Amino acid sequence: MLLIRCPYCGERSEIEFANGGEAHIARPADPMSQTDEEWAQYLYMRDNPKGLIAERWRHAHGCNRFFNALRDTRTDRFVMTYEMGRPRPEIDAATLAEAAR
Amino acid sequence: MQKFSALSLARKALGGHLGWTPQWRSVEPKPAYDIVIVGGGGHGLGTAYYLAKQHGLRNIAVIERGWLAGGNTARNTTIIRSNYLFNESSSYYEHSLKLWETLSQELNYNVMFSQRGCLMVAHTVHDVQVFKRHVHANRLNGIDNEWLSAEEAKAFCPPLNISPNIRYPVLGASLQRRAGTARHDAVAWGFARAASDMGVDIIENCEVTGILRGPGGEVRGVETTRGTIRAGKVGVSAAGHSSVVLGMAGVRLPLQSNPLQALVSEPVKPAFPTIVMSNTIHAYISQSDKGEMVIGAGTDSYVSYTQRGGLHIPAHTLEAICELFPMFRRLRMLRSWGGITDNTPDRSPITAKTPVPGLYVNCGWGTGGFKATPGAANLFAWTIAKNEPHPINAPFTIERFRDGVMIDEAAAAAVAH
Amino acid sequence: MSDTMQVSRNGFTLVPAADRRRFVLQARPGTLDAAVRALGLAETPAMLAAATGGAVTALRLGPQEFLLLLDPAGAEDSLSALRAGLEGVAHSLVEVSDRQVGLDLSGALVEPALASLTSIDVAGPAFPVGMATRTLLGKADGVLWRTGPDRFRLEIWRSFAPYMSGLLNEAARDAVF
Amino acid sequence: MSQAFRVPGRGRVDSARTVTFTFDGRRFQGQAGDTLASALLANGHHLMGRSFKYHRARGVVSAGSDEPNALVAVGSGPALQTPNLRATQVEVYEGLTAVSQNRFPCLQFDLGAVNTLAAPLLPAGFYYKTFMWPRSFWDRVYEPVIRRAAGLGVAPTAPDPDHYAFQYAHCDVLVAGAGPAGLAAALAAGRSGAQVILADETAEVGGSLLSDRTSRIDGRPAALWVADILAELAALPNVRVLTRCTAFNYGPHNMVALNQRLTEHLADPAPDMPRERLWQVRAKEVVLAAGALERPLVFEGNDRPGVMLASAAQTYLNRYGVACGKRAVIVTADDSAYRVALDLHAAGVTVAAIADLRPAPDSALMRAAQGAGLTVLPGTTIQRAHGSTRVHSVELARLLPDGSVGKGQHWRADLVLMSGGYTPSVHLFSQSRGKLAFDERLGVYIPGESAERERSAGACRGVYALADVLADGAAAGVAAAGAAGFAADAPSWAVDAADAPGRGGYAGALPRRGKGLLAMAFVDFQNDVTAKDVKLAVREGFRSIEHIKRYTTTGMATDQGKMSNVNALGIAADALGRPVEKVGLTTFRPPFTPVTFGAFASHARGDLFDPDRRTPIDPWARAQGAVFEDVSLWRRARYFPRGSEDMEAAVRRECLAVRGGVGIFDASTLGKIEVVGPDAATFMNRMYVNAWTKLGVGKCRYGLMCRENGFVYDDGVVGRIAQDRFHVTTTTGGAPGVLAMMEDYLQTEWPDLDVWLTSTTEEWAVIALQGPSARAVLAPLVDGLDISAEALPHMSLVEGTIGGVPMRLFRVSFTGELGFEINVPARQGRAVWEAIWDAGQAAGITPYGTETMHVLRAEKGYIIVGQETDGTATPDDAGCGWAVSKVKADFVGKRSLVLPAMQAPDRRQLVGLLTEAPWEVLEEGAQLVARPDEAIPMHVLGHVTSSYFSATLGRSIALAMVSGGRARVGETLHVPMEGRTIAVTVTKPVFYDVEGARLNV
Ligand SMILES: Cc1cc2nc3c(=O)[nH]c(=O)nc-3n(C[C@H](O)[C@H](O)[C@H](O)COP(=O)(O)OP(=O)(O)OC[C@H]3O[C@@H](n4cnc5c(N)ncnc54)[C@H](O)[C@@H]3O)c2cc1C
Ligand SMILES: NC(=O)c1ccc[n+]([C@@H]2O[C@H](COP(=O)([O-])OP(=O)(O)OC[C@H]3O[C@@H](n4cnc5c(N)ncnc54)[C@H](O)[C@@H]3O)[C@@H](O)[C@H]2O)c1
Ligand SMILES: Cc1cc2nc3c(=O)[nH]c(=O)nc-3n(C[C@H](O)[C@H](O)[C@H](O)COP(=O)(O)O)c2cc1C
Ligand SMILES: [Zn+2]
Repeated sequence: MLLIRCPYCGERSEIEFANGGEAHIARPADPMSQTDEEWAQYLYMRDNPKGLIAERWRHAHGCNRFFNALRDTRTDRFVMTYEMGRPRPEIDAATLAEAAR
Repeated sequence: MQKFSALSLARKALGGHLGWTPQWRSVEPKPAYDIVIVGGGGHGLGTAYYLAKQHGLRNIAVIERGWLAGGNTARNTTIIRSNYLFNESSSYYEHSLKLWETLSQELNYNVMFSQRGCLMVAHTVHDVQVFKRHVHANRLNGIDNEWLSAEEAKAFCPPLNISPNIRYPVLGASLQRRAGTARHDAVAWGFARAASDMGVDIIENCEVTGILRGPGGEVRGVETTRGTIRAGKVGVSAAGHSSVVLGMAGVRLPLQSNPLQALVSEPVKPAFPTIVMSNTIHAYISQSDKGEMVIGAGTDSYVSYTQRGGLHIPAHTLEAICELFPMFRRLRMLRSWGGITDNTPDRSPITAKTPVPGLYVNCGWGTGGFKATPGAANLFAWTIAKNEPHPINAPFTIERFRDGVMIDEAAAAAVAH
Repeated sequence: MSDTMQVSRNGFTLVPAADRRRFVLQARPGTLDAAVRALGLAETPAMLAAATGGAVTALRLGPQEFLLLLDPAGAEDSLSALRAGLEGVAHSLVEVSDRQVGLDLSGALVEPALASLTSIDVAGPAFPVGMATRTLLGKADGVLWRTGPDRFRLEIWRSFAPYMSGLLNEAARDAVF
Repeated sequence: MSQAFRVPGRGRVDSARTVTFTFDGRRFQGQAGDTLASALLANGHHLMGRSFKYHRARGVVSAGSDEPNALVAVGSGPALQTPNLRATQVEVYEGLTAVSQNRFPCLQFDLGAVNTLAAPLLPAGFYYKTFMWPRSFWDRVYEPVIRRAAGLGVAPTAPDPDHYAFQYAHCDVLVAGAGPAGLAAALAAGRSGAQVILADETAEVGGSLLSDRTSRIDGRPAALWVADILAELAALPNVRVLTRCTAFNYGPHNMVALNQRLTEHLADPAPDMPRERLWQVRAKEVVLAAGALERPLVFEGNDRPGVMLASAAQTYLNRYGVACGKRAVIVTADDSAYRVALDLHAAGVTVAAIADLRPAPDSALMRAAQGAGLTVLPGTTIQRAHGSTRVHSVELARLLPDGSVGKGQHWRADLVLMSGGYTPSVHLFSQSRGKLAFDERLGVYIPGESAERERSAGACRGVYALADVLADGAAAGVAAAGAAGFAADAPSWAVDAADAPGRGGYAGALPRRGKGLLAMAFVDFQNDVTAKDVKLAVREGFRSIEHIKRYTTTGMATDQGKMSNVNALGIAADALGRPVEKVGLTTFRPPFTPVTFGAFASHARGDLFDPDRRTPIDPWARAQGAVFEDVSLWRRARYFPRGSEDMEAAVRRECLAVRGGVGIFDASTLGKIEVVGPDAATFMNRMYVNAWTKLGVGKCRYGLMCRENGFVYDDGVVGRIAQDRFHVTTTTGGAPGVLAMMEDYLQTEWPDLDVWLTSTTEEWAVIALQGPSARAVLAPLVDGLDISAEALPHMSLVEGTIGGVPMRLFRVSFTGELGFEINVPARQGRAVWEAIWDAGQAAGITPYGTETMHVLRAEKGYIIVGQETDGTATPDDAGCGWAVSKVKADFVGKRSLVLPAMQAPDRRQLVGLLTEAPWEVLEEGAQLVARPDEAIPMHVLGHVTSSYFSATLGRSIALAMVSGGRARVGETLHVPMEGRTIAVTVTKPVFYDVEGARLNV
């Protein structure tokens, strides 16, 4: 069971959270102007990375807030979590290597 | 190919079984092939087999990053059934089920396909409505599926707890008698042996790291950890890694790779005659020929390529098992493991051409593609050989997500496995 | 039903808590500060902390969320003050007095009993008196607020109360061994 | 015979407390503190089990959890007899009953043993090669035979009456294993003040020290030192010591699961006592101190009862006071066996010979053995062991310099001890994703780089000498405490120990003379995998160790390869012509040893399996004899039978009562969300397909919600309480999902909106009062509120009081009749319900359940999300196109709704169906076709979503989703059933009061 650091409540076990899929996929400002192809990209197509993922979690059984996390999907090690709305942080190579370990 | 039979077994016994030879040739890659299949699971190996057997192609390689069939083929709960709701799915799965029925003979390899039936138990009025809809739809499609009362279900599977006093009493069940299980590894080995025998090259411990493209964007081959391999066509059958491999060609897929866990109990004498699935309370169980209870757990919620998940997931499944089969509470978990399942938004697979000429993909089987192994392989081979889908897999494209023609078994309250 | 719920075991007691009116107050953090002033509380409770003053207790369950527990006696006064203080400012105040029930858990075994239900660390150093948080207990949500060294207040939606007291009853039974 | 092999003065068992138990019906005596294995051995009884495939007679080989052979069923009766327990772990108590397994008719004489004769025909994987003809024989003949032969014990057949506890724990340092390394680590960390949990799978802490008669620590015998340390640990309030507690799962982020067995060793456990407890421990730091396992040797007949691990014999002697035989031959590749020889010798057991595989072994211990007059045969191997249910002799032979094996010599022995060296227990380390490293010096895998905040200490990382082990453990404890933020000093002890185990070792099959085509040398004892099987697998191209495992089943037995993996690896490496470190190990997976299902389920059983949610009115409904149905976690009253009514009769009566008078219905389970804030209407506009801006305060509207893919997700009536406040209702099952979806959009897409959501589902009890007499019943109760048609028209709401209780009164109808939904605070729900009930008596008020509600709404053609829709229906498909705002620029799902496929004319659309025969009620889920005579597979046009007998209309009605359905109104379609076909006419989906006249009264 993962240990996840909620930016508001601190570290809690995974069962208190709901995973919200990949992060930083903003809903288009004007969906109706999207082509079918663009809309499908937004709705369904995912990077599904083997490596560092930016993903959303909701502290569903805690403070109920969504937040983002960077995690390495090869190791399930978290690099960091951060509040919704913040841009995806740049991560230095050493930290990435540590997460991949 | 050395023929397998009781007689050959007896004959070889006289020589202390020294006379057997490798079941498949695990070889060094050649510089080029007509077709390269990426992924040596049941689907990939089967694809190579049908390409050779039905389409007369021989210059084929199957490239596997690890040991053959060590992916989800090695780790599934082996439930095979075809009683899906929508025509598109049920014809696909039924195509596969028919192939299962003669697979041992066709491959001269006993894959131990055991048609012991699959009971899907209903716990709510809604379940009953949904399962009956399946039963009727299947009947008109020529797929066996019948409705049993709770008592009939118990008669079919005596350990089932049909007490009305449990939290979610069993209200009845649908039963597909032709459903069953098979020896998962054997399927892959049998395909490997038969394909290899027809000249297919099986290359293990070789990871595809790139996809070579020509000037027109068309596929020219693959880069691997064992060098460049040229090929006119590349078929990807990499299950949990489909996004990774297709990503090498710049193709994004509607996939999420999640851990899916399973477990076995210690072996016991035959105590469980069939397969039972409960979607409402999440229990999937059958007993293997060796005697373990083979139990499917749920999906962990996040993307992961670790082949493991949290202990609370199998624990949750065991709660359900203990409720439905309270006499198994004292059985013990012997081993648990995880696989990486590639899940689409509509929980149906993709067996199709990709936007890249010469590149084909068979993926999105998620938590339920073992049953499709021969069928998917057969249709994927067709699609690659003819550069167009067979009518059965024609709906299973990537474009269906763009076009809004999903085949949403999950939403229709059908389930995985 | 829930109102008469009781567990009494060696080292563990569960009784319905004293009646409170309950409100969920949600607003941007600055507004929450204003609410605190209006309610006459000393300072805005930090995340996962409780602040009590007069008839009011505010549990800070989220960055934008308070659970207010009001003594029925002084409740109307506090509410008017609050409404006045937040007049014209965007916020949400919703009464949930009946949505949930309060249970008082106490006894020497209250920690191990709770540890059978929740994955968070309920031991004294990690969960000091005055801390409050929503968490998952078994399969139901609850708000856990430590009110004393051997005492917690548990707030849960009313239909989950029999389940919760059933679980705690078993947990307390097992905690002895 | 009573404990003839007990050695007086030896062991830690309580010689004063004799216990009687039965094995296979025979009575035996043992001492308190014995395991079943040690007690049987004390009685000279080695035969304890039969193997899986060949049903070979098997004795106990080990003294711990790695035992593959001595599996027994303990307890009696269909509920309690527990299969596959290891006799080496079962502690005896007065009255214990145990039986052997996998034999017929009895352990001594097992018919299944004929399989041994057929063994040449049954090599690894034989079943893949045969049993294919005739095809039908597989299901009917071959498979049943295979299944019956396989499987070990017998599963219980009656429900387990025991209960199981569960506990989360948090600590600074978790120490797994309480041998010298673990004790030292726990003490070091414990003294620092860190919260420490120390767990050991056996009954007592001490590990190998409990079997050690000779070592001295600080001048004290090892076992006394253990007692000292334990006493100190027990006195530390921050240290918890758990025995009979196995660390079995090392999960991500230092979550380690423990399984503690609480009652299994007790004759008479307290009735309240849980049988086991499952712990989920989140540790800041972990110390693994799980020790090392001795390896058996692979030679012909190595599975004969009486052949066992040298360390096991030592444990039986020193820990349990049992001599495992009278005359022993020892075969070893490691010095540790000499200590065993000396101990046995001192206890009066004849040690006939010690065959050492090494050409020139030399150690102080060996010389001590020689000094004691024991025969040491260097460069000697064992050819085979003879005997059937007990070994009686062995053949030892010289290993010649050229690698061949010389002539054999027979030695009489009733005990053959083998020591192939030690394998560090890296299971937990490996589960944690730590990387193993091959240690050239020891020839084994040891922990390499850690993946978690963890460190190994002692024998589990190849540190064997006791002084080093203690220092290693102490250092690990200091390091772990330090990493968790506690400063610690390493305790140190002076050690006087002559043992130097672990320097030798052997992996693989022993060399033998001749081909031995029929010889069976076992690698995996339980699964009957022989050295030849492993070689056959390699010959057949199974070159990966994972393939070898799966083809031969080696390592897949209940010991999970603890006994077999390294030898299998050695044989495979040999056959592959590769060094072992290039072959690798199979994956270590949880659990470390098997764990009871019930322990995972713990409290989640019976009523506590899932929360059983009941409304405030539920006690009233129960008292009335209502029949309930499960809807998500809720139980809802489905109907209220009177007398002997069945559902059909009750529902007819209830329906007529509502249409003709007034009915009362508990709608409390409806999800409710209060949407509040200045941007509430904006938010609602974006979430729902409907438009909300113009909805006046005090008005209601039916709201429909899609997912972004355009398919219907949920629906419900929404009331506007104030300009900035909406009272939203959802379906019963949809409530949590809708709230989560709303939060998702609000927090992640539109955080700028000033609006907040609060679940009020349980704040309000909801009483639906429906029927032409509803107003008459309600009006006198609402404290002067004007609820006339003019003041409170259909689809409006008002706040007021009912009998002094605050109320939100909605004038809405899901039945098609004049209707009200009375929302009152939950605590008052029952009282208000009863007040209405009383007031309605004169009007013949009738309680109705969900089934009647379904029929009434179907008569009106109202959909139920999840029944008419199934996640593939658009609002338009469901006949709700009218609800979709045409003017809004955007709402969730809008973009998807304009995809061509979403507009296709052949989409399935909601229609009504009428059968020819009015009494014929279609089956829900039945399919619709145009051409009934078509051959299978038929072209299906749709399916029946809802179907009832309508008492109001005096006939059956149905709703269906039909391809291009709205254009088919008037057409005849067909419902093919088993054996017959029912013709139906397609109609519009509204069957009753099409104009809605009854609503607007
Ligand atoms: C726990 C569990 C239970 C399941 N239960 C069932 C069930 O009961 N019934 C059912 O029908 N289905 C079930 N499934 C699903 C089923 O296992 C899969 O759908 C099916 O086995 C997929 O087969 P495959 O051949 O496509 O994939 P795999 O067997 O995973 O083969 C894909 C192969 O591609 C290889 N590969 C990946 N990337 C590369 C690369 N870059 N280069 C080279 N090779 C690569 C992988 O190593 C792998 O061997 C279950 C799955 C799991 C995990
Ligand atoms: N008999 C021999 O000749 C021999 C061989 C090797 C090592 N040794 C000796 O063993 C000692 C090594 O000490 P150590 O502490 O490393 O090992 P140990 O074997 O003394 O102790 C390991 C302990 O861990 C427990 N354990 C193992 N797996 C567990 C699990 N998953 N959960 C809970 N408990 C578990 C065992 O029950 C045991 O008590 C040294 O004194 C060394 O000399 C002796
Ligand atoms: C149907 C099925 C039955 C299995 N039975 C056993 C078994 O009896 N014993 C065992 O140790 N493992 C069994 N396994 C699990 C495998 O040992 C292994 O865990 C699984 O193939 C995943 O591989 P991995 O654990 O090496 O990653 C079984 C797996 C499957 C899919
Ligand atoms: Zn939080």
